[in-house]
Amino acid sequence: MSARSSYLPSGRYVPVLATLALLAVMYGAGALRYEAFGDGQVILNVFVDNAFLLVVAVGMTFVILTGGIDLSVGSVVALTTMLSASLLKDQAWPPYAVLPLVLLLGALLGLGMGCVIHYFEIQPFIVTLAGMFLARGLCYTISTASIPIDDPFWRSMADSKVRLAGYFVSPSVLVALVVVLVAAYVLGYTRLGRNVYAIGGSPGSALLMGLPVARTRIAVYTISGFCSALGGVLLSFYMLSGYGLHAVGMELDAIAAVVIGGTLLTGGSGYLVGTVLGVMVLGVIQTIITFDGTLSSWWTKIVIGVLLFVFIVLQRLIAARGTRSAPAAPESAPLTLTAPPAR
Amino acid sequence: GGGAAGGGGGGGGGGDTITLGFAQVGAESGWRTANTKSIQDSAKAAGIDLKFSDAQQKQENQIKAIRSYIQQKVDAIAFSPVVESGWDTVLKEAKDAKIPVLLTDRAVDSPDTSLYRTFIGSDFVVEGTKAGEWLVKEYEGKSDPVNIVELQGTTGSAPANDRKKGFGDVIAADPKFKIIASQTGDFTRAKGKEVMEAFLKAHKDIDVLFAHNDDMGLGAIEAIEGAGLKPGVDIKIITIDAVKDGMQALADGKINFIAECSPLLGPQLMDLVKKVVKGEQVPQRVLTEETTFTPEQAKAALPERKY
Amino acid sequence: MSRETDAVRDERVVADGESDLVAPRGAGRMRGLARHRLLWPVLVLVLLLLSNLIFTPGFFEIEVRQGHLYGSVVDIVRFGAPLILVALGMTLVIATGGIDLSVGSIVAICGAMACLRISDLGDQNEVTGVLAAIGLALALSLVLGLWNGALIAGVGVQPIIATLILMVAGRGLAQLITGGQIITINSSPYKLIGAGYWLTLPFSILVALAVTALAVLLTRRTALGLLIEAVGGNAEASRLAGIRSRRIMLMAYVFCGFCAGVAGLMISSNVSSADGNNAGLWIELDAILAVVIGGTPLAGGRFSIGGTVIGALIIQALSTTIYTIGVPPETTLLFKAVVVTVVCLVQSPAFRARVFRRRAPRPLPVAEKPKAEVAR
Amino acid sequence: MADPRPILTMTGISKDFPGVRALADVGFRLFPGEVHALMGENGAGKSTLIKVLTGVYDVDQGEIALDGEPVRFSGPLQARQAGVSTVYQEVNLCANLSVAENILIGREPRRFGAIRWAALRRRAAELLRRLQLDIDVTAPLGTCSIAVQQMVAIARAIDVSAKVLILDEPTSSLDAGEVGQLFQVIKRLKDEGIAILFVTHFLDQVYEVSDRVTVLRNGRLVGEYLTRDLSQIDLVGKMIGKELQVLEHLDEERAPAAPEPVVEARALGRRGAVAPFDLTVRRGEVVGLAGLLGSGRTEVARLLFGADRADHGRILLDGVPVSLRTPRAAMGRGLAFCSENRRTEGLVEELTVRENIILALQAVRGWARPIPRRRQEELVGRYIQALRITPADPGLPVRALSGGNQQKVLLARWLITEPRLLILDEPTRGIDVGAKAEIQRLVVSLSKDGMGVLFISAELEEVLRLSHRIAVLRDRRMVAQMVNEGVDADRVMRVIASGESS
Ligand SMILES: Nc1ncnc2c1ncn2[C@@H]1O[C@H](COP(=O)(O)OP(=O)(O)OP(=O)(O)O)[C@@H](O)[C@H]1O
Ligand SMILES: Nc1ncnc2c1ncn2[C@@H]1O[C@H](COP(=O)(O)OP(=O)(O)OP(=O)(O)O)[C@@H](O)[C@H]1O
Ligand SMILES: [Mg+2]
Ligand SMILES: [Mg+2]
Repeated sequence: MSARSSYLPSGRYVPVLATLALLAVMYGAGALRYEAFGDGQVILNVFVDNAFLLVVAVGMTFVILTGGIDLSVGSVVALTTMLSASLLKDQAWPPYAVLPLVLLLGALLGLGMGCVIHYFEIQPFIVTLAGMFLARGLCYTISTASIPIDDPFWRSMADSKVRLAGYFVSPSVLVALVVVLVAAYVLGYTRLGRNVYAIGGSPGSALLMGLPVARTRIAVYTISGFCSALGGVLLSFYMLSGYGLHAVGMELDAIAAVVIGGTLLTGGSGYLVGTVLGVMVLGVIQTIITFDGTLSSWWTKIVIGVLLFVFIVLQRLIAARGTRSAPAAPESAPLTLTAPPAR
Repeated sequence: GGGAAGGGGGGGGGGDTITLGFAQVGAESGWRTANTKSIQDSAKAAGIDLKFSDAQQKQENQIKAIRSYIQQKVDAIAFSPVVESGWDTVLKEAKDAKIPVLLTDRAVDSPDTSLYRTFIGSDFVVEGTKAGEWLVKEYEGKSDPVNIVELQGTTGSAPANDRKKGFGDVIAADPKFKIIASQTGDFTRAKGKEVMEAFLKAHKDIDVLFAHNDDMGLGAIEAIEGAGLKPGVDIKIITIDAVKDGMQALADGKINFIAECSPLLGPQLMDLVKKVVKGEQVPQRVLTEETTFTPEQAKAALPERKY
Repeated sequence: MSRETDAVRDERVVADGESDLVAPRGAGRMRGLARHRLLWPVLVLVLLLLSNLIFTPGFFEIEVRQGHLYGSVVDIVRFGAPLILVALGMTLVIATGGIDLSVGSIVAICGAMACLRISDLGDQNEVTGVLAAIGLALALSLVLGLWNGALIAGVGVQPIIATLILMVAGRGLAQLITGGQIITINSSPYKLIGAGYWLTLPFSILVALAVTALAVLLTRRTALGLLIEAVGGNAEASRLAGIRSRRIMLMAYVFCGFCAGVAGLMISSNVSSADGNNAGLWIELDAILAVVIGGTPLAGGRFSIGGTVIGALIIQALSTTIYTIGVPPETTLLFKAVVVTVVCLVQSPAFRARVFRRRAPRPLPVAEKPKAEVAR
Repeated sequence: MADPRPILTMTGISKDFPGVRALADVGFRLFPGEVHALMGENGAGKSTLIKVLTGVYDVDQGEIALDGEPVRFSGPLQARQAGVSTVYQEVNLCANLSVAENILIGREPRRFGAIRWAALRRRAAELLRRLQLDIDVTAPLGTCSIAVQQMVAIARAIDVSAKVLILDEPTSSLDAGEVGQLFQVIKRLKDEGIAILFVTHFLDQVYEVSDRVTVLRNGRLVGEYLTRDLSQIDLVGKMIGKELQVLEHLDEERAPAAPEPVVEARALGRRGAVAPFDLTVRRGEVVGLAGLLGSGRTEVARLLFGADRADHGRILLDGVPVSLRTPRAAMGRGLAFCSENRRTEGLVEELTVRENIILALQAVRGWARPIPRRRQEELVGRYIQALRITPADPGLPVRALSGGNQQKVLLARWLITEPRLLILDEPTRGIDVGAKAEIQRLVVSLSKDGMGVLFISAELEEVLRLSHRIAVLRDRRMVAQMVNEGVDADRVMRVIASGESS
């Protein structure tokens, strides 16, 4: 009786597998075309250069899985760098006091937005947009100029390299990986994670099923706020400065990474692996562009767009083929990706 | 197709072709595009293989690009820092890889000056100062209060911060100068016009407009004309940059004074690159030749203005 | 109260919880509902305008100068016109359950295209040449809209990512057209669109009015509005009811592209120049905000054109307020954050229910209360 | 046998929706170890009472006491924690999660906070087996038919160690077999002392399981009765508020069908959905589809309508081969399909009753030719009256209607398109006795006027009563077609069971 659906479990991984395959193809093409691109360090550099984006995108994944959106992440990142820099430099606070404080603040901002979204039933888009203005505005009240960080701890985080077999990554990459693993565990193996998927599938049903909708919804925005703050800390390791104009537009990068990874913006469907792949796709595209080095500013943008286009369309076509709804009808889009992690 | 990195066959010139990695800030303004073009053209002229990347106004993208240049083992790296701070890590990596770094446009604030070989560019504070000095001179001997409105660049950006500071410091000396309104116009004509229209409605007695770049000034001119006033006469206008359209307006008398900020530092940069790669000694700081323009000077300079 | 709506509305986030109240769409009550739905946005707009009086006593003065209507309030509508246009297109797209991030790029491309053509003209004041340039630019905007629509309705890419492609590449295209420079033109017929006057009225206001009327006609005089709402509300049910949902979505994106194109002409005409990098930068965020403030839920399924227009005016009034009362640039964003939050809270029925429940159980009498809040 | 002390009492409950008084001073008692049926017409207020009880809606007035303690739940979560387990009327599950998760989410087996997926699957399969359902529990719920989903919802509810179990129309899509399974479970739970509140429109089911009946009418309490003291006729009389001439008077003769076929399917099929089949519907003919849950009836209907694309065979309309690749194409040729899942495939909940009713007709006309307002009102008004949709306000958003009335709205949508072939997939789901008879009468009269009807229902009696011919499906294969003369339920069941035509 269950023979019918026996091929479904594999179908649900098709989008992620397609993304992975396409990513490999893209990397291979780059390696053929550009010398030194095939060097493994290039891939590691993608992580080194995008560790903060990865962390932010992980938080965004939670939010998007519930069907929400968080536009405030970029600003919260900037605020974190600014606040850390100003506390370290101007107030001469020790790092062990600054770190928890900024992380807490990010989480609190997320918590606040989550509460407003849930209790006052205001669309996440507006609430987080206001949060975006607020955080960015707070940056400027601290200073409009950039503040350098020369705290020894920050410096050591920025300069030290974790070496493995001739290659290296920054400590931030390790932090990001831990975040990814923890988040994957939370999404796949805890009640909170499963509630996130349930709410994304149907908030009304989740409520009637007796799931803690309020708690979960507020939790995801808190998580996203925390991840943004952590991303901000990693960015401040990366840049060794705080600046109000850091991470402008990062929310779009994060959303793009999540969505490219196969998560549906309407919520309820997607994997964290996808998000990691999405970040890598963006990173590899960027690396290809810099390796090329012949593109003018506008051709850079056009080529990014074209690569993104080719990637997305191929991904979509492969996914449509691999799952059961044959034609790529927009209304069938949810179907092809409606899969929760197979358990 | 992407050229071979460093070394290799080389062109007809004899020795090895120099590969220069240049990480541009972006293409956010005509000024910046002219800057890019100058660098591309003079690299070609100097026979230098240029690897160019556009960071789209993001520091992290610039850092990524520099890191990829290190990966590609270029002979030298040049870049215009978006921000002063935050370059130490990646510059250290470059230093470890023994790749010389040149800064254009503005400096970085790292205490370790061994991280870069030289800096070529303008000083935004000086530009603001020049604008302020002209104003002080213009109103010398008069004691009536002078009401100034200011169109700032993008909030938080270095040119905006520095030009504001340079200008502000000069006019602060005389209490008759009063900035009655100051708002960001994001360096664009559209915003400049919109903000100026609002200023004109809110303040009836504007004497001087100081715009952080020509484009905002040009937008503001339209607003002033729309309100039935004569730009340059009813309201004196000072801007910075001296792009072609701005010079035209200056020549037409719609702008009264422009402090130049030259984007054409390509040739100077290429010279420096060659020297640095050869291991010659270069000065720590090279200032671009910049001047100021009054309407008469603008008329004279206009025919040769390329950007 | 809140829990109630929560369960009832299910998937869809209802922006105007007011529609819970009877929500009559019956013939006679239609107007009553519209007034009710728009009550809060209108109130916010009025308050915002009134608050300007404190700082600028002559704020509401309107005079005729050089045969032109001249005054701050006129300015708000005039400068808001491009935003109104973009937001109108965005409304229909959002109503189908989509989103269009590429409007800013379309704005830039169309402005650049028109200015490029005009700058190539021997005589920039020649009307046919200018019209041809405008025609070409608008045709381009339709093509770009079609591109978005095809990706979304045809290939089935998620709207946000499909339009992100054009958002990124489109900026590049615009700069490619302008060669990275600002194209300055000097064409009085072209200048009419964005900065000109006709019968003492700013021409841009008339254009915005015309396109708004077009949108209303298209959606409410034909069945398009109903079909769009059906597709946005439940795509699968609509398909089974025989609606060609792909075609409807395609039309929405094409219309959105067209609106952005007109806005692009207007913006470039206003300053007689095309700036490939900065024209329409971040306008998509403002447009979406306008749509949402106007009471159209982002999840799609219901839309209000009147609300969108008011939403766009609120945003523009906010900017003007910031300029006139002299909020320093460093605190501009904080100010915006506060206003946006207050606007949303005041509009939220759940908030009103929680805060004003005891004092005023019915929504209408509450009207007095938030006024005090916003004014300060 | 009932304990003297009620486990649950609701007194003086009132609930207003804007413009509608859904409940007015309603009282209700529930005793441990009893099955209590809550009865009433569509829109009487049954679901509202349940939602008020479990805290989905705030109650405007009145008291609720559980176990003698006054309670006021803040929502289903709290109600569940207090021992009130509920299956709401519409299937309220998450289509994107697996079947297993839907059953156990919120109380997954865990070790150190980590969900034990293997145990979860095992437990879910076990629970479904208690309902004699053997399906792949890892499949996403969205791929299951509505009936399976209903079973899953039931499995979810009966798993908890609850004091009170509430089932709001759990059987509306189930056929006799599943209902039997459910009732066995219900009886077992009842013996364990659990109080069960049960809502249904099937009178037989009321008499089969319930001990006590409470009747609501128009949001008011009519009375509470012991089931055995109340005759069917009396019960219906109390529900609709007047003495009733016998309801089931549908024995007016079926008119003979015309010979010319409207639609012929030749070897039509789709891989993975239903094996190739032949089927003909003639003018004025009602063809019933019989089969068990998941046997492929819905799939047959969807193929005919072009909702799914057939990959085998062809369709002939009036003897001419046509290509029906989309619903739109099918509608253009006079087909109509009223789908079984009104929530996800039928209604657009945010739109009003009027808009929902005219949607299909408008879609056929295209966007450029709107139906004039007056014509809309006339059409909508006619069907609101004919199907007795309450409240009779075409301006209400359709989500504000009770489940049964929503179903009527969906039906009205297709009736106004005046199709030549009307495909009805479970059209009487959740519809009250009176309206059901009305709809059946409508089907008969439509077919008399020459319309072909393909009728699918989980209620075999209904199929037998209405159809000229019956096609039987089994395991996604059409195994038999028989002319409905002297055929009875037993015979059909035998065919379904054996898979052979007798
Ligand atoms: N959210 C709501 N908003 C407005 N009115 C509502 C809402 N929910 C229910 N109603 C109204 O309350 C009344 C009772 O509805 P309810 O769903 O309780 O009926 P019911 O007895 O369950 O009917 P059915 O047998 O059709 O399910 C109906 O008139 C309905 O229109
Ligand atoms: N036992 C089952 N196992 C797996 N999937 C099933 C099962 N039953 C139904 N489904 C799924 O549900 C969908 C609808 O099933 P189908 O159309 O065959 O049901 P039906 O004959 O209309 O019966 P009913 O609607 O009463 O369940 C199908 O797509 C099928 O994949
Ligand atoms: Mg009900
Ligand atoms: Mg079925």
